[in-house]
Amino acid sequence: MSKRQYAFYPGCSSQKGASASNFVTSIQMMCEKLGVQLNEIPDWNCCGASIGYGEGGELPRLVLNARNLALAEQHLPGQDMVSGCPACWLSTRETAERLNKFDDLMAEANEALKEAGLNLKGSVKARHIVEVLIEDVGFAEMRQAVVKPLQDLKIAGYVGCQTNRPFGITGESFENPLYLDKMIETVGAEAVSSYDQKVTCCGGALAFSEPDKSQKQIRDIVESAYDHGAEMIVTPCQLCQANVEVYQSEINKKQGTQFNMPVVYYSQLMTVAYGGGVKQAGLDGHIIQPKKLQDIAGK
Amino acid sequence: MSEMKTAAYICSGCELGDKLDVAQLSKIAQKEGKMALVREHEFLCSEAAVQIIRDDIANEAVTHICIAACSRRAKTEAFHFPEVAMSRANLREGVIWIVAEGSEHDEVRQDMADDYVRMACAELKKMKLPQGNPNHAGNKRILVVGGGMSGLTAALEAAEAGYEVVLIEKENQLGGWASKLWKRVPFKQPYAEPQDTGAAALAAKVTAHPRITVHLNSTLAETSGAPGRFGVQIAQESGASVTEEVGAIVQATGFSAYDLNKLPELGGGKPNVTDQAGLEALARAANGATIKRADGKEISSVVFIQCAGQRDDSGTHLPYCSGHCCATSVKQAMYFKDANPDVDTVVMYTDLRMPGMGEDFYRSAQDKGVIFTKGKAAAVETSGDGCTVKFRDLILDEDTAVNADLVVLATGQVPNAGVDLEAWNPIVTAAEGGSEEAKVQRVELHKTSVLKLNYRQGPDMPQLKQGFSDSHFICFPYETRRTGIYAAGPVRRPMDMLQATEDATGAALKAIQAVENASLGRAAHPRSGDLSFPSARLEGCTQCKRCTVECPFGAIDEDEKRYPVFNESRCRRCGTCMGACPVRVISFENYSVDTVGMQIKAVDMPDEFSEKPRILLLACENDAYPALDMAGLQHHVYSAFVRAIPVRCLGSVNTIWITDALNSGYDGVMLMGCKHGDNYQCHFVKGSELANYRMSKIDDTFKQLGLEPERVITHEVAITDHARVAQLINDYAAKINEIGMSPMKAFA
Amino acid sequence: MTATIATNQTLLVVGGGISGMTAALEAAECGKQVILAERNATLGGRTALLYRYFPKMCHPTCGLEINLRRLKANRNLRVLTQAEVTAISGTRGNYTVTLKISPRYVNNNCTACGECAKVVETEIPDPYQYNLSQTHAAYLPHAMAYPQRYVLDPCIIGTPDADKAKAACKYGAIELDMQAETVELKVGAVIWATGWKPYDAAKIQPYGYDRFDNVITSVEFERLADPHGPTGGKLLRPSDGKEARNIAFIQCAGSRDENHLRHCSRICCMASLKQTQYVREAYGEEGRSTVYYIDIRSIDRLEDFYRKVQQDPTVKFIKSKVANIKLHEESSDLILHGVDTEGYHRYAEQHDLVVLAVGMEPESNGIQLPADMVADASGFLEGSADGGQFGAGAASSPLDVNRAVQSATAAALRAIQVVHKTSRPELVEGGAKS
Amino acid sequence: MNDLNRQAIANYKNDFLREVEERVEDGDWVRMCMQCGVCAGSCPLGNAWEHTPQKLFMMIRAGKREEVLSSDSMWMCTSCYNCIVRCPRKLPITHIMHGLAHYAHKLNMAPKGQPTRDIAKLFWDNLVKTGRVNELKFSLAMYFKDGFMQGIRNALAMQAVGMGLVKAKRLNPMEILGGHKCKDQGGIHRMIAKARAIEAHKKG
Repeated sequence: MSKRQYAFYPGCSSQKGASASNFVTSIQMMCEKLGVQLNEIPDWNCCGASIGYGEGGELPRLVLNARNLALAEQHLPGQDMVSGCPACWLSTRETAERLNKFDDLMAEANEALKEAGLNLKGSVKARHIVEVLIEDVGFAEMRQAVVKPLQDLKIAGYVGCQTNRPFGITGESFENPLYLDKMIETVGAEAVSSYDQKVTCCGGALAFSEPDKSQKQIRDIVESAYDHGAEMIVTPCQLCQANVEVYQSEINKKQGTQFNMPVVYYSQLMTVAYGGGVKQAGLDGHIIQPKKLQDIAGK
Repeated sequence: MSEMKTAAYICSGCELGDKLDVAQLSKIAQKEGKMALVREHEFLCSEAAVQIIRDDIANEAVTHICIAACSRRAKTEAFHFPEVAMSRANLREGVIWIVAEGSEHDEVRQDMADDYVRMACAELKKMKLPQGNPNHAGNKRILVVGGGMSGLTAALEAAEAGYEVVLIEKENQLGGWASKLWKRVPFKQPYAEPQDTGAAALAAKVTAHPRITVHLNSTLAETSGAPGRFGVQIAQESGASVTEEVGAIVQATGFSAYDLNKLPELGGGKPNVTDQAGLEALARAANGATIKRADGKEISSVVFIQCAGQRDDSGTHLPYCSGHCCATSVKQAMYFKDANPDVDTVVMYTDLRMPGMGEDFYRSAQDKGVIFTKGKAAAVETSGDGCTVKFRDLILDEDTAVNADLVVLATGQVPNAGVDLEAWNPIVTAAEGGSEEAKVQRVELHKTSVLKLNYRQGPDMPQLKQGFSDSHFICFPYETRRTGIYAAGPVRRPMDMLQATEDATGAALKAIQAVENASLGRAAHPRSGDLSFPSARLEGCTQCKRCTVECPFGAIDEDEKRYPVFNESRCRRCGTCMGACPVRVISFENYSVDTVGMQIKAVDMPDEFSEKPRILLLACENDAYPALDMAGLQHHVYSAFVRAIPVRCLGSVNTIWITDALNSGYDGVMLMGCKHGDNYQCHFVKGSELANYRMSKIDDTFKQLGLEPERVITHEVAITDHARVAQLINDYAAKINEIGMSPMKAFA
Repeated sequence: MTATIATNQTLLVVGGGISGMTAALEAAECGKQVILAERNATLGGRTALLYRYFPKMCHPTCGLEINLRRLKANRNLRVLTQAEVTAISGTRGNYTVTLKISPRYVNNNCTACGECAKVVETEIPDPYQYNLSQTHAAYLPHAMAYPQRYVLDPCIIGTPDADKAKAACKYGAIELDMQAETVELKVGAVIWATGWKPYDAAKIQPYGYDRFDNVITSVEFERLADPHGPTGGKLLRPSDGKEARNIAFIQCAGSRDENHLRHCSRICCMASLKQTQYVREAYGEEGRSTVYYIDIRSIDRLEDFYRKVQQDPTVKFIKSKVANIKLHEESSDLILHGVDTEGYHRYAEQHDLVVLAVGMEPESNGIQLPADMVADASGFLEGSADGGQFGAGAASSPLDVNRAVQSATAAALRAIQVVHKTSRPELVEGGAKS
Repeated sequence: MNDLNRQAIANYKNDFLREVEERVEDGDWVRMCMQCGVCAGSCPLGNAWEHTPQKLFMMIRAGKREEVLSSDSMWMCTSCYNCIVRCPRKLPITHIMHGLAHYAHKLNMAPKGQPTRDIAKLFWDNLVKTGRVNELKFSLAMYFKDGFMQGIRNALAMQAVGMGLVKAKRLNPMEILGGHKCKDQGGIHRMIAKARAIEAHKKG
């Protein structure tokens, strides 16, 4: 069957050797199995992320994203623009919607884009890979592709903020989204349904600037996962993944906890369930080793 | 009416036949009840059985029927025989459903049923079929007092329904407050912009209407009569006097603004401090352009202070909220913003009160740039060319100040309700006692009356609280204590213009209803449609005036000889007069000292050794009796020694019933009525309170009889007290058991 | 049968709650012919499911009793229950209305003796207890039900239960083959008194009504407080049946919120103030009520009641829209997070029960209305464009009982005007002096 | 005080609300707040806020320019968007916070050495340079933002993390020699410059 085509916007953290490089690795096979083809947008640039506002301000931030949209429009016409990183998705979608809503903003953006030899019509739809999986592929197909059900694996589905707010996945609640748990169950694992930190903020970009405040957030997120008997945390968000995994050692050091809770991407679960090995699933890219998952992948 | 022929119909359905000896009931109806015709049926509410009854009425000339079956509240569609007098013995809810199961109770159960049949027969023989009030009158014109928004609306709505209307207005033009506004708050979607008041258009419609007669510069000089036949004298400024006859009255006399000068702390009286009415005047003068102060300065900043002299718990100012002021200030702030967006407009509030779609109007104001500050104003001082408002910012939690060219105080509505009868009555009593000072006061006070009613109980409507003549009832906002007279608009309760027009429309309907009822001699709410009415044997009257003083509706006047003059269409048929009368000359055709007295006497009284005490229960038919019914429906067991009689209101209970009961050997008497006091539930306002008072006064009766005071007990009962009424009865039965059987039995 | 009594002089009132009953009675007591059509099996509407009214703390069934007596005494009024309007054609003064009447499976013979309920075993969630408890599938809606006749729930039709019920009835009142019937009426004017429904609290996600047992709605709390409710009047919380003593009342649950209802529902503040007094009634000084609010809207003389509650030491007021509710897993208590905006105090308050003061949504949202019906942004009914149909009571605006009754009385007059004019041409605007 | 600030004060006298409406991203929403406080309670770092969003809005209405712009509250925004989805008036609160922070930064009224402010600047400069973020340089810059010695300390403190990431191939030491970049950096620079110019012209 012909594959579903998308204009792919990886985002900075997904680049080779960057903090979420193992995420991009992990989606290759998943997409392969699900007949999803991601065509990287040529010469894409950073979205400005959720902290770009400080120095960047409004229009510069918008045009950064407008440029990516324009490139997609130009080089991959007719394809939805898909991102794996919530921050990228959010900035792009916000930009697309605001430019399409306010003509003056669109005009100004294009005036700036002209400097980079580009022009935006505003035809591109900015989407998140999870949307593609749920809306275009569907849970049935996701389940079909499973060859290695992740039995007796208890996982806390941690959705975080930006995959969930302000846009979120259509039909899901901002306070208690269920799709991630559903995806966990789709690959044969058990979701901790009572996990109460599902949408708690990990501190986001303030993990750098306000370490103590963010680490308090992270502590709640990990602690509750332990309390509810989770063996690992799964998330759709690069920044959440990094923050929650990376800072556990810090928290242990400062607060004498013994956190060692693996944090993986849904895509890694799926790749393993679809028969992928440790490398294919990017499971070699962790600071806290998701042993159990690695073992299954090893088998 | 042809002479009485009685018939009793006894049902054996709903297990009545299994639990009771129906044959015995028939025998009692025949032998003791003296029923000319007695029939039994196993399904008395069935069409077949009802047909039998109809045939008896048609062929056997039956004029009085006794239905011995279920409660008078049940199966009313089946047992509907308007052409005959009817009594009902409540054997189901009142006997078999509440007497304990088991054969050991068969005897008391049967006793109870027997008595209820005896009572129903006894009552029946004293009943007459109400014929309707003979001196009812049919004038169907509506008088509307007040030509403001409420009055105009009431007049037009009544006229549009086909009724003639007389409208009087004290000023020289129609429109009232509304005509002094620049614009009004929107009534309909979209709730975004101030609207034209519509007062002029409405006034024009009223003036031009073929069925409306308008009297300007006019006030009421005297109002006499009753629904269907009110005589009103209208005094005109010119000195001329017009007399009109009308059938009902709508009092839409509106409100006055609370006096600014009573608010010096908020700058009341200072230049550049005004109230909402003052601002409307400035806005009208500006006519859409930038609003100028009285001194001609263009206003560039204005502060609206909400709840000025309102919601006051210090007792100095108005304790209530006038409801409209938030939306009014918001509207007025829009005046400024619409004319010039650069004008600073601050609305200072503690709770912003814009219910319903008012939220949209609030949003619209914010969108126009009106600033809302949650704060409490402490003082308004003159500073330079304007004012400084010192206030506590409740959000920023600090004492601060803001300057403004103009300060608008949102003051409250003070009702134009006329004379407060609470103040009036003592003065009248004193005056009648001969006090010259009181006589002067009475004259002065009477000048402030609005309706100038020549009623025995005073010239205006009783006020509920805080000077407003509102109804006390949540379910019945148009309940009035002066039948045929309805308050509408801000005189009844603080309200905005939309609600006032709605209220006025409703009041117009009630006025129409009043004239229609009056023309048929029927009672008004809550005994709507009741054709019975009180009549008095004046030859027996001692002119004690209790009936004229105690009537909750001021229905009874006094003639020059101090005899009561009944105004039937003012009467609500509650029977309070009947209960009040020490010589028992007042009665209704179907409800009288005898209809109840005979029931009391009809009970078969066991002797003092029988261990079968008898408790008389007089229960208010509005709440207590339904509660007893529902106790039955839910099979709450209570003592079979009780004999319950529904009364129209405890106010109708004549103490003779109590003394008769005790004399004839009852061991105790229970009264169950509605709550009285501030939050009274009595549907006739004062009935239960009066009953309570009267009962407290019968101690000497006990002394005479040498009885314990516990032999009579009064309870406040709510309609929801299903389980409680059963409990109260059982507790009392136990109590009686404790104090022992009545010594009176021996003499009974 | 009903069809024959209706002419274009007849008024149709849709909805048998307090507004509908009032509109119908007021018109009938003016001598008009009225048909009152109620969708449920009994009249009384939502007020019959309230424990007490503010500010008098009196019982709604007290007024219901009076209205029922007025209704029984008035022959101008015909009541149709389980009747829904499915279509209206024609214009002002001359409408043809189609009503669908669902089968009750119980006819006029019913004496309300209750034998059928004794034998029917099937239980259904009791709609007259907001489904907080079960009732037999043969039931009398409530003690004040009118008509005072039992109802068979359709779910038992065709089951042995139905046959048992039929066998138990000595009066041939049960007709299992009763079918839905369609009735066509000619009427001159229509009053829509279709009332309101509580906003779906589950949609207010931060409060977790769909996730936490001990988060309930204000209408459910009325049933808890009512001695005739599922808990016999005890304030027992759903999760474990424990007495709730420290109760939070959250105002504007759905109201004044563009994510939910854009309007203010007017009654909720007073309802919560009233309900704090249920807590006092239950525990005296031992109870604890906390009201989380934006603005307290105790309008006009209702201010007295607010003042009284403010002076009650068991009641606390916090000016704050609660941000979210978290479950305290050990205790099943709830922790309310937010900020008291008067001076900025951050709180995380623990309560053993949370009552959401849910907003009023027009019941007519979701039922089929005549094409030319005019409604506001929230769906409250203004009336039909041709001026022959009117909204009344809570169907027309979020109103408390008192104002709803005024509105219904006003609507009755407007409807009367319509039929008068169709019968008496001289009454049409500009008509000659009569 | 920088020129922009001086000029703003001159333009708006003490009508701070209007200044915010015209110059701050989504500032025209501020007047629509109804002071319910749901935003305040929804903020994950709430207890770190000296002034909650709803309170900031009130302060803006009250003309407290200095206090608002020099506050570090809005710098506490983690962009979790809780406030936006819960606001009953649908105010884009997150954006307004970003807007206020940016405006304060631009007027150089934001607190000196406010960590998020500094990092935001580093981050932006880093990304505009090549069009893409260079995480290593960004992290190093972060550590050394408070001076060399502090930088060493920070670096050492975070060494474990750093090495972990390196081991996990999620932090590439080679990035120091250039690393990822966009091809059309010139275009991007011109584009950003233009955008800034337009914004400056529009919002002072």
